[in-house]
Amino acid sequence: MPRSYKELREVIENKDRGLREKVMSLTEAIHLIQDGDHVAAGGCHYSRTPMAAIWELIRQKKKDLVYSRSISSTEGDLLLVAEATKHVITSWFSPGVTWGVSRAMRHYIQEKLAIYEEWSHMSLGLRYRAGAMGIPFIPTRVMLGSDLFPRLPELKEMECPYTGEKLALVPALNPNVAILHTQRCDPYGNVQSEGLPFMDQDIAGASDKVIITTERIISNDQVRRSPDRTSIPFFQVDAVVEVPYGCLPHECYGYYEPDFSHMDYYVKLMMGKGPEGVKEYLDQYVYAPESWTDYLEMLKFGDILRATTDGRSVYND
Amino acid sequence: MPRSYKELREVIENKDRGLREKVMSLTEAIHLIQDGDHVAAGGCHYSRTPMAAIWELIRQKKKDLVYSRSISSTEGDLLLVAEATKHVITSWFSPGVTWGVSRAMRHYIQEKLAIYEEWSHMSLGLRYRAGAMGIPFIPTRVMLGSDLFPRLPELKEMECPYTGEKLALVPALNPNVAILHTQRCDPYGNVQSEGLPFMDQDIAGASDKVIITTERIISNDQVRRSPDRTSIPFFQVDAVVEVPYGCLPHECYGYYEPDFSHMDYYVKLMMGKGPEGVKEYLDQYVYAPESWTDYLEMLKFGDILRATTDGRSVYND
Amino acid sequence: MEEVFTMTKNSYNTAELVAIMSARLLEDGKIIFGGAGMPLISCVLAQKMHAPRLTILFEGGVIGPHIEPGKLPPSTNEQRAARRGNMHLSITDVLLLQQRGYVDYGFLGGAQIDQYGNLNSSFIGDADNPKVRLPGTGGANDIASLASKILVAMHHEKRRFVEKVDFITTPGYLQGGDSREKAGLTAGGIYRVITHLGLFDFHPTTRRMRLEALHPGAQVEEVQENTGFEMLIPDEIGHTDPPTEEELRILRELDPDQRYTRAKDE
Amino acid sequence: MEEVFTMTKNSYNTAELVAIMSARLLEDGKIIFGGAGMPLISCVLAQKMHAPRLTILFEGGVIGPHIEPGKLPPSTNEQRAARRGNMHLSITDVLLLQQRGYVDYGFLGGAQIDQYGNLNSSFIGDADNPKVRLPGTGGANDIASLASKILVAMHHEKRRFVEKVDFITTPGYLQGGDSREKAGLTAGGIYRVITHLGLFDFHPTTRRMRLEALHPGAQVEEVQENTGFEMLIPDEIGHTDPPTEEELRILRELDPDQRYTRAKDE
Repeated sequence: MPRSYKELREVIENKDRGLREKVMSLTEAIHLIQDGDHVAAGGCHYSRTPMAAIWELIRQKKKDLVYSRSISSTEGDLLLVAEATKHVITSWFSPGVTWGVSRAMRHYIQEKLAIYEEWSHMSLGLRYRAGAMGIPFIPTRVMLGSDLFPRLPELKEMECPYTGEKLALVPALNPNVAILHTQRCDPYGNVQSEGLPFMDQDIAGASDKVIITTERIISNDQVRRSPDRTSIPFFQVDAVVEVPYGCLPHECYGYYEPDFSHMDYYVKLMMGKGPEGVKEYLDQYVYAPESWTDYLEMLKFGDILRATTDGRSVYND
Repeated sequence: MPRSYKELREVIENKDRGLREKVMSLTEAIHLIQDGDHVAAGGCHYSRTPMAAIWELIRQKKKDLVYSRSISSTEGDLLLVAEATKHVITSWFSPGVTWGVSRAMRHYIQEKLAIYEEWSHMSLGLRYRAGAMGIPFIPTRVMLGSDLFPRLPELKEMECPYTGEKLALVPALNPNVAILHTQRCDPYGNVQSEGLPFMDQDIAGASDKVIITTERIISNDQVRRSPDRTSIPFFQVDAVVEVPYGCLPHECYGYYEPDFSHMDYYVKLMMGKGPEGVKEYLDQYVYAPESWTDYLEMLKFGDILRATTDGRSVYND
Repeated sequence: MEEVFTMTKNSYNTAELVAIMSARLLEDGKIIFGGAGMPLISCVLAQKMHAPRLTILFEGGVIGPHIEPGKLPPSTNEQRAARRGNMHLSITDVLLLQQRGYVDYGFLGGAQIDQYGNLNSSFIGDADNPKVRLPGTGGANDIASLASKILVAMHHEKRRFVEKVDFITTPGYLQGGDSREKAGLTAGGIYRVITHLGLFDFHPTTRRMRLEALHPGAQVEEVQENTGFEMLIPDEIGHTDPPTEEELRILRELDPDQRYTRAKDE
Repeated sequence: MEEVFTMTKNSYNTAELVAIMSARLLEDGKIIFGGAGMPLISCVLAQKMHAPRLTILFEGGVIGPHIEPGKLPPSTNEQRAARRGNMHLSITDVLLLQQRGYVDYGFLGGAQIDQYGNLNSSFIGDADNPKVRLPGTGGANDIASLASKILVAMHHEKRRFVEKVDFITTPGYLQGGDSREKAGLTAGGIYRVITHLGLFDFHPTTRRMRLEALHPGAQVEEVQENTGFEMLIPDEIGHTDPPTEEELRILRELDPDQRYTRAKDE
């Protein structure tokens, strides 16, 4: 059920929301997440995934998280197999259409080791939006009549007091921590994302705390030259971490496409060996490297270069 | 009461929403407005006011319009005195704080020649937003306890089915025609506004028809180079009219500040003589000139130049 | 399956057939909300044939992207799918455009479909103890609840065309009759099912699936054999024209590696 | 009024006094939602004195603009008020930030205030047959319903400080006691009234207006004479320190033409 307005407001009111620098290390930023927290990740599917934040979160052995995301891809496998979460809220869960249904996800859900709470894409988006707007619910016209409805006790039906028609009410979703990756952010936390916005703005507005990883930290002066490009205001943000290539092997609009070769490698391992394959992957790529840069060193420079060239090409036209 | 979902959808479904050029004259565009329509104007107060559209609408002697806007300034006086509308929906109505309370507005409202339906700024914004979202209402936490509430039969109170708390429900507002001014729009109607967005996006989404006046018509190629700058998609738009200085004497962000000298002239006339002063103004500046350009010719070039220099200065930093 | 196989061997495969037959249904000047793969290919084919002003929306948040032949995006939530669009907007907002009535066609697939056009992409078997946990609805439930007309493209197999889907992820006509409207889904509804055997619509009152037209070489018996429920067969059955050379040429330029138009039966 | 007039004549006027006393209430690191004129001047003054990290929001849709001394914007919905902000966002969205709890202070004025802090900016006289139709709420109702703490700056006159406002445009504590919370306004509330005579707060349970502190030279009797209801006068009354030279210097640099700090009593 949605948290009480009083409680939600108190959290926000007690934050230091003054204009102050929030640049810190990835390790420090992820310390803001507590075991048991509801963590929402920005981006969608294999785009603008806050992969570095998830990688660090797994390394810090966070437990019992509720994990929500508009669509979950390979990062969801990692979180399940690392046992960081046993409760995923999303609308679609697998690496990607061309790679088939995740064997890791299937194992954890079918064996009842974890819960996959399925909402439609839009109703999940509306839940974050209601959370960001400070209201307990938003009415909508989806989910009605489906078998998803009875599985979601928080989803309600109402008769519209204006039109008499049937509406579905989706409750606000207010995560404890949002982890979002962006292209550009200033030291105070003013985010200026490029390309597809996904659900990031609403997630930031809905969450108690917001951690931003960013390809580049830009100056506040630059932000103030185009304030109409700012997508998240500084006072919603608690941590700013500069992590170039912070989505790899996923993509970041205008900066790099996915490292498809590494994605293929991961999926082959995961589909071939199931959770055991993911464990191997975690050992090799998450736990072993000493830093995110060390992890990037393990990828092939040629693959990153191709991903970068293709990613930047959206600005070539 | 909000219009039925069926009716609202039918209007949209029956529009030609294909990618097609919609560039036309101001006269042709304003012909899309019917007597009795609910017309919503974009911008706010004396900013990005679709003044040329309102000017033409008065010249075409439209009658019995419902006129809604987030905050109404001098253009509201003109519409009342020209008898284009007898029903204004807004949250604040006067030329501007430094100019005092509109004598024209006071005359028409106090003498019961017109209705000023007063909603709070945010609740009006949420009404357009609900309209744009295709839902009959949005819950909110404003207007409660005020004397505005009992004067608005469409405003309802409900007990939240999740939290039990009292909420106000604001009903969707779906205007028949939106008139919006922007800095840049392509021939298909893709709008790329700069600076303060006001309520324009929601108004466009909520309205049956959308008329865009624009400082410049840019190419669709230019739009496609920065699709993340588009604020209104082409298929919501029915007419595109190039009208440089289309807000004067009001302002257009980054292009010109208000022509304060003309505003002072108007306000002095209106506050001095009341509605009669506004009639004089209408005769001289609205009915007499043969075109919008002829109207602009009546302003002082030096004033426009100063307004332009100051307006552009936001990009000087 | 012999005949189909032979037929496809000669000139086109079943995936190509479905793509072309779908494209033909899309009218010019309309707005379509679709996924990657088959829907995308059908749209771009329609744009290059009879519907140059057809606009594609993706749930990733893009309106009217330019799709480059040979560079089809493998997902709708990524930058290849966003290239040279008219607008980027949030996922929630692009989906809300449907709720407002801006979207004419939704184009979907699914693991199972039933006689009332309901789709399942969540569970094979019992939802509480599933044999297979499928990826889920994504935007499919939203699209099928809100877009004016839903197209479904599927390979025609008995295990996919079932009497009752294991789980209604995505509403068609629910239990038939006016049950969809009674559930609160007052807009839209399923419009056509396109398979490699034919086109199917729904009876106007019972809302049961009905054969509308057979593709070249397909037989009524073949449809019945490959359907797990009683397909309505009207007295008059249409016959679609075979794919033209131009359609096939354009299609193969779009997807030269056959990533999305590989035959399901090969 | 003799004393006040003399006092203001000597060093500062009543508008300057109110601006300075308001500025002193604003804590560093907080978020304030205000209008043009007095609120804006107080904020910028506070920023330049003790609260450099105070952030201003305007209902026009801007977060944290840089206000240039001598170029104060005459409205909050225009580009001068938006200059070098951290973010531009829609009116609805900037107001919703308050509903979410992001705004510490709302700073308002009004034509009338009553003993429970309710404000009227809609009608003088009966709402159905008003003597004066005022411009209306604008964002005031929203701000007073949602911001954590409301500041009201007004000139202290009997016709403005009334027993019961002609119309509650903007809720204070409504009918006092817990009536505000019972009406559904569970957040925020009116925090301080700042006039040229003193600072006023509200009794914690009855919610009636109460003298907190007198400005230099002002007397309790003067407050009572200029108030149209029974002002609560506690045993212990504070006294504010007079405006400092630095405060006055900064204030006058901000508004050199005294567009917003012209004395109300001159």
